[in-house]
Amino acid sequence: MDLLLTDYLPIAVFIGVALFIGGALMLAPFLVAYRNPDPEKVSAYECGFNAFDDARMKFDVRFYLVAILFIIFDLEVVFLIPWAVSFAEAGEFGFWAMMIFLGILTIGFIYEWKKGALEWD
Amino acid sequence: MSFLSNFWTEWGGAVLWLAWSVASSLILLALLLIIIAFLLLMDRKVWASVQLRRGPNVVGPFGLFQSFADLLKFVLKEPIIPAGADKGVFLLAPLVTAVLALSAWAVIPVSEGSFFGLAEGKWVISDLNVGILYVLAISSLGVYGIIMGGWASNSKYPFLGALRSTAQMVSYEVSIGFVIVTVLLVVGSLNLTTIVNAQKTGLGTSLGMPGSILDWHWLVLFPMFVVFFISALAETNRPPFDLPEAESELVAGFMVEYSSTPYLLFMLGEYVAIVTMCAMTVILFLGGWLPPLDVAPFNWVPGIIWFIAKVTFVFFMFAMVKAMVPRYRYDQLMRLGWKVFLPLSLAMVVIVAAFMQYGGLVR
Amino acid sequence: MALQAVFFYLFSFLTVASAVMVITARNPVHAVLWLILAFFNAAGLFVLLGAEFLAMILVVVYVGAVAVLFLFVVMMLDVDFAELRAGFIKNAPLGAMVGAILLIELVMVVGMRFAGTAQVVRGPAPAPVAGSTISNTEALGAILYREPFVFYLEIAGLILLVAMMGAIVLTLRHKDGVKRQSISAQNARNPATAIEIAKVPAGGYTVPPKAPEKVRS
Amino acid sequence: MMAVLQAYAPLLPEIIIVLGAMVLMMQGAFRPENDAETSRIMWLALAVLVAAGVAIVQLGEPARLFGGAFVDDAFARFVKLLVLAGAGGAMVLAFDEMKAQGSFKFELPVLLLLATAGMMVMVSAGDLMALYMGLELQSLALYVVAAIRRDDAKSSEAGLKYFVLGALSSGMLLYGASLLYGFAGTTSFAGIAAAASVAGAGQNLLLVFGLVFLMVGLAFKVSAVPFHMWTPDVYQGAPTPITAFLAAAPKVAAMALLVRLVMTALPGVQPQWQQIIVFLAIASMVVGALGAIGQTNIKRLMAYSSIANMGYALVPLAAGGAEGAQGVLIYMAIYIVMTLGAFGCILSMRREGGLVEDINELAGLAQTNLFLAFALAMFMFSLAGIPPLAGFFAKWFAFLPAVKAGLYWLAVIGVVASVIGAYYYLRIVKIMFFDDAKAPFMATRAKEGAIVALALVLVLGFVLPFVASPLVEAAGTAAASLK
Repeated sequence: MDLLLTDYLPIAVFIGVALFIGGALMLAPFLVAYRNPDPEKVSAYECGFNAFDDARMKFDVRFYLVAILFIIFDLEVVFLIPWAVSFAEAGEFGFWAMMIFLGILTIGFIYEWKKGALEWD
Repeated sequence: MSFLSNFWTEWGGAVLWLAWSVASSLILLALLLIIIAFLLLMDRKVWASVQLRRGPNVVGPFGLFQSFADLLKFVLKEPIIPAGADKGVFLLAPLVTAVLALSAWAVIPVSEGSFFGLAEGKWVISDLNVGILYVLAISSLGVYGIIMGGWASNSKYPFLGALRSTAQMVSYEVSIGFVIVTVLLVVGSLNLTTIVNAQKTGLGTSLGMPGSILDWHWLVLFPMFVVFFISALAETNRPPFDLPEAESELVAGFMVEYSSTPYLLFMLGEYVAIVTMCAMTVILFLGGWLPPLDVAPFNWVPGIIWFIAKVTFVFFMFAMVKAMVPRYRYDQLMRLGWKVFLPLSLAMVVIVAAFMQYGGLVR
Repeated sequence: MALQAVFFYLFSFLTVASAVMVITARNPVHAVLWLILAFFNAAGLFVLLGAEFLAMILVVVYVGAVAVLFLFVVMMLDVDFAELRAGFIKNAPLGAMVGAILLIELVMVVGMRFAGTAQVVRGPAPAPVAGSTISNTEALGAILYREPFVFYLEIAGLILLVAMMGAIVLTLRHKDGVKRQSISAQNARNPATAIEIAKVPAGGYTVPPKAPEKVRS
Repeated sequence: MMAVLQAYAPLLPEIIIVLGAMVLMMQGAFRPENDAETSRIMWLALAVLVAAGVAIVQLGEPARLFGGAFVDDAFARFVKLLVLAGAGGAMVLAFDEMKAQGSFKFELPVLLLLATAGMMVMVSAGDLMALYMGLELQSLALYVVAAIRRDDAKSSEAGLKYFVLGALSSGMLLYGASLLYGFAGTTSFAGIAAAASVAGAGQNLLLVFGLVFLMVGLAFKVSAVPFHMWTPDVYQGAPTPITAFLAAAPKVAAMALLVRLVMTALPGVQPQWQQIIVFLAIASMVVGALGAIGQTNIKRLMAYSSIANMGYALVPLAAGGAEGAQGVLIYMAIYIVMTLGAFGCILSMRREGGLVEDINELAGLAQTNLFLAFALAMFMFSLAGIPPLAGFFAKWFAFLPAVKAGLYWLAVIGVVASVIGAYYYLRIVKIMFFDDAKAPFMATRAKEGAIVALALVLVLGFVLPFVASPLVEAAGTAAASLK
């Protein structure tokens, strides 16, 4: 309750105010600016050509691989944060526990590297 | 009348509190936006100077009001929504970018102590226990505006730009995470105020210069400082990592189809994110609002001034990088993120931890 | 307390509502965006519980990473909406049944609580010591890296390792004929390996004996 | 320092496997990728399994680590040895066939090792969290392995189906686990047992629903009816050696996990879980037997066969008690041998174009390859439960505790299902021995031949007291150690 009132409610208010400012800016030209859309103007930009097909296409699976690897390392960071904060309490045991954890993931990292998953081609 | 007085006795506190919150939010946002307007001008001026141009110099003295003129111009421009676009998402994207970027500022402390002597006043909207995680979370959400904008435009360049941008931001976020972990190891708290105050003592103190610039983390964690600075450039799509909007390849990337204030909101979000990153650099590595030397003329200056000065300095660095370094190629960008920064920052986490465990480096 | 209740119901309602939108949205990208909203509200619920760290992590990991992957996948797939809807209708009765069972169970469990037939066999739930200033991140860190949780930590590491391997085994393909930059090779270049000085006789020409070693860039 | 390490000695088998997997992963990453190198890594992986087996035999006193999350007792050791044997056998089968299919990657043995490590954690789990982590480690590795022929639509589909349904079952399991946690306030089996032994706990809905969902999740993993839908498709789609792996070790581990869960965490509510187990057993036996009848694909047939076998293995568990657990262990041990043997035969059904999976292609095998026909016939007889083969004794030890516990009708249904099942097993024998011969298969490869021969010896020789009694005794000791 205290946490909510002192810490998070002001953030909610702040975001609300930011949203209001952003929304006002967004809305302004729709109210005041001159609008005269024509088919050429609202067509997708393609260096002057008409678009051949739908712009949303299949793309390289590599982007997906990057996203997966990112999730894994992000989780690694997530495990590191409480450890870093309570480093003193965790003690030597905690230190080595984390070193083993990092070691396992470093093995994975080396594997990725050698397999060429980190190369962009 | 009795109804009114009842209302006040019961709800008065809440209403006052709300009014105060809204007011302080408004003050912070207004100041932030004004400062950003001038930083934007500075960006252009620095860039121009490096290229031996004069930059904007027409609106107001030295072009000081250029950004405000730009704002007016954007508001009066015709907003175009492409025919094939997903309207809702198309308009949501810039709003999300701008609001998310702004909301990071709710937890960034710009100074310490009470705000002009007001009892309720603090130099931060909310001094969150997990402040740094909040900023990390907000910055990890930055991709959404771009991804949504790129997808909703239903046009090829925005789509490609959004893809590139996502992979790029995501790649550098990992290093940022590891850098933050090293700072946390040294400080032991997720609270941003505590992180700044932890820099009151440190290497400089043990060298015989207490409360000095040498105490700040940039010195002890120098490699991390560099990694963080460069990753911040990549995370905010700043040159030399501005591939998502590389004008020579993708015209303007995910912003191709945007005009008027939706475009303005994207730009605004981008610059707010940059300033947030500058502020984070200052808080994590450059001692926040602490004076560079804890001696007479320096510690007279209020913390907020130091903070703004430092942020401006870091922003100046951002601008200089933009002016001087050519754009990276995409494979080089990914290589730098995954094969240089990631192993380097991971190794630094281990080294710093080992030093703290066995090398007598105590917090 | 009232304020907390207001926020609880707000977040809960939005979570459920956006979850409903996730499965009814026509466009899979919209579905993912609704899912993100659901994650945010779940994070809000964590905040209400005082679990700040988990709330932030939920946003960082699920919204900042997992949902990005979802968006990628959804954008990459050529989803046939009509077929999807047909499949939905075909499987709806089964899904509805499972959902109904889960719902009934939840109602029964909650109802049991109100009816007072729930036996409390366990001790009181662990609560923070009153007045302690330890943040919940620290509290988490204090138990996660020692016995017995260290066991789970290391297994979690192994699971992540398997995930890395799996992603690479299943998706990594190398294109043929890609020229890669070797920065070490570039830096190792020196005049001796890169250039050759040939004497060209006056009025004649010369053919280099061998092409200078090319460094790919 | 040493003292700290010494305390973790009971983890040695797991540590050997995990370290072995990581070392082999590095070897694979740093050495050129070719079949010879992968073969070497496969052999080394087998050596790692053997080393882990030796470590298990050498372990000292039973122990509990990590607050009871990791239990090292006779039961865990027995099942771990079974798991290692199953994994090793399937790995031997994988050599030549994966090479022939062109998907011989060094990741395969590494993933199989990690899956094995996951199974060992499952087997030793004394805590809901350890249960879940072990299960996920195992499943995640197996999802990847099932889809390892990523350019083959069937293999990818199998991997995807396995993954989606596996994730669903994990969700069920977690839901159940959270309800149980809500009930007991702890995730440790001992704590749950204490909370569940309070009088009237059986009426607590939290406990009952938690129990149901946990059972559903585990039933998915052992592919007990009605949660068996994925089995035929995955078995058919996955590369055959992988199917052999999926059919052997993970089933044993999941079954052992189920046994440990109900025996140590929920002894107080036996009537409740007994109903569920009885239902699962009957449904699996009947559906397995009936579903197999129309099948023409031998891998699908094996899928239904394994569903039915899980039903039989659940019969003694329904009876409960040490004898019931013993029955399950004996059944699973013999099941592994029969399954690996049968898959060894299936992997020998090769013509020029690769593996043949249609049962009718077996026609007249007795005339072209008598050894293979005889071996497959013996495995089929054994699966049908015809004395004096091992399968008969497996069913004997399975039904006996049920009869003793007064579950006569369960045993009767089991026998009836066995008779129905015998029909399709015997049909294969008939096709092999009495139909007109088709084109002969290629010669059986040495590694498959060895597995088939070994399994054949065990299946035929189980009747000999010096083969049977050590197993029965060891299973008895293992079952007795469940507390």
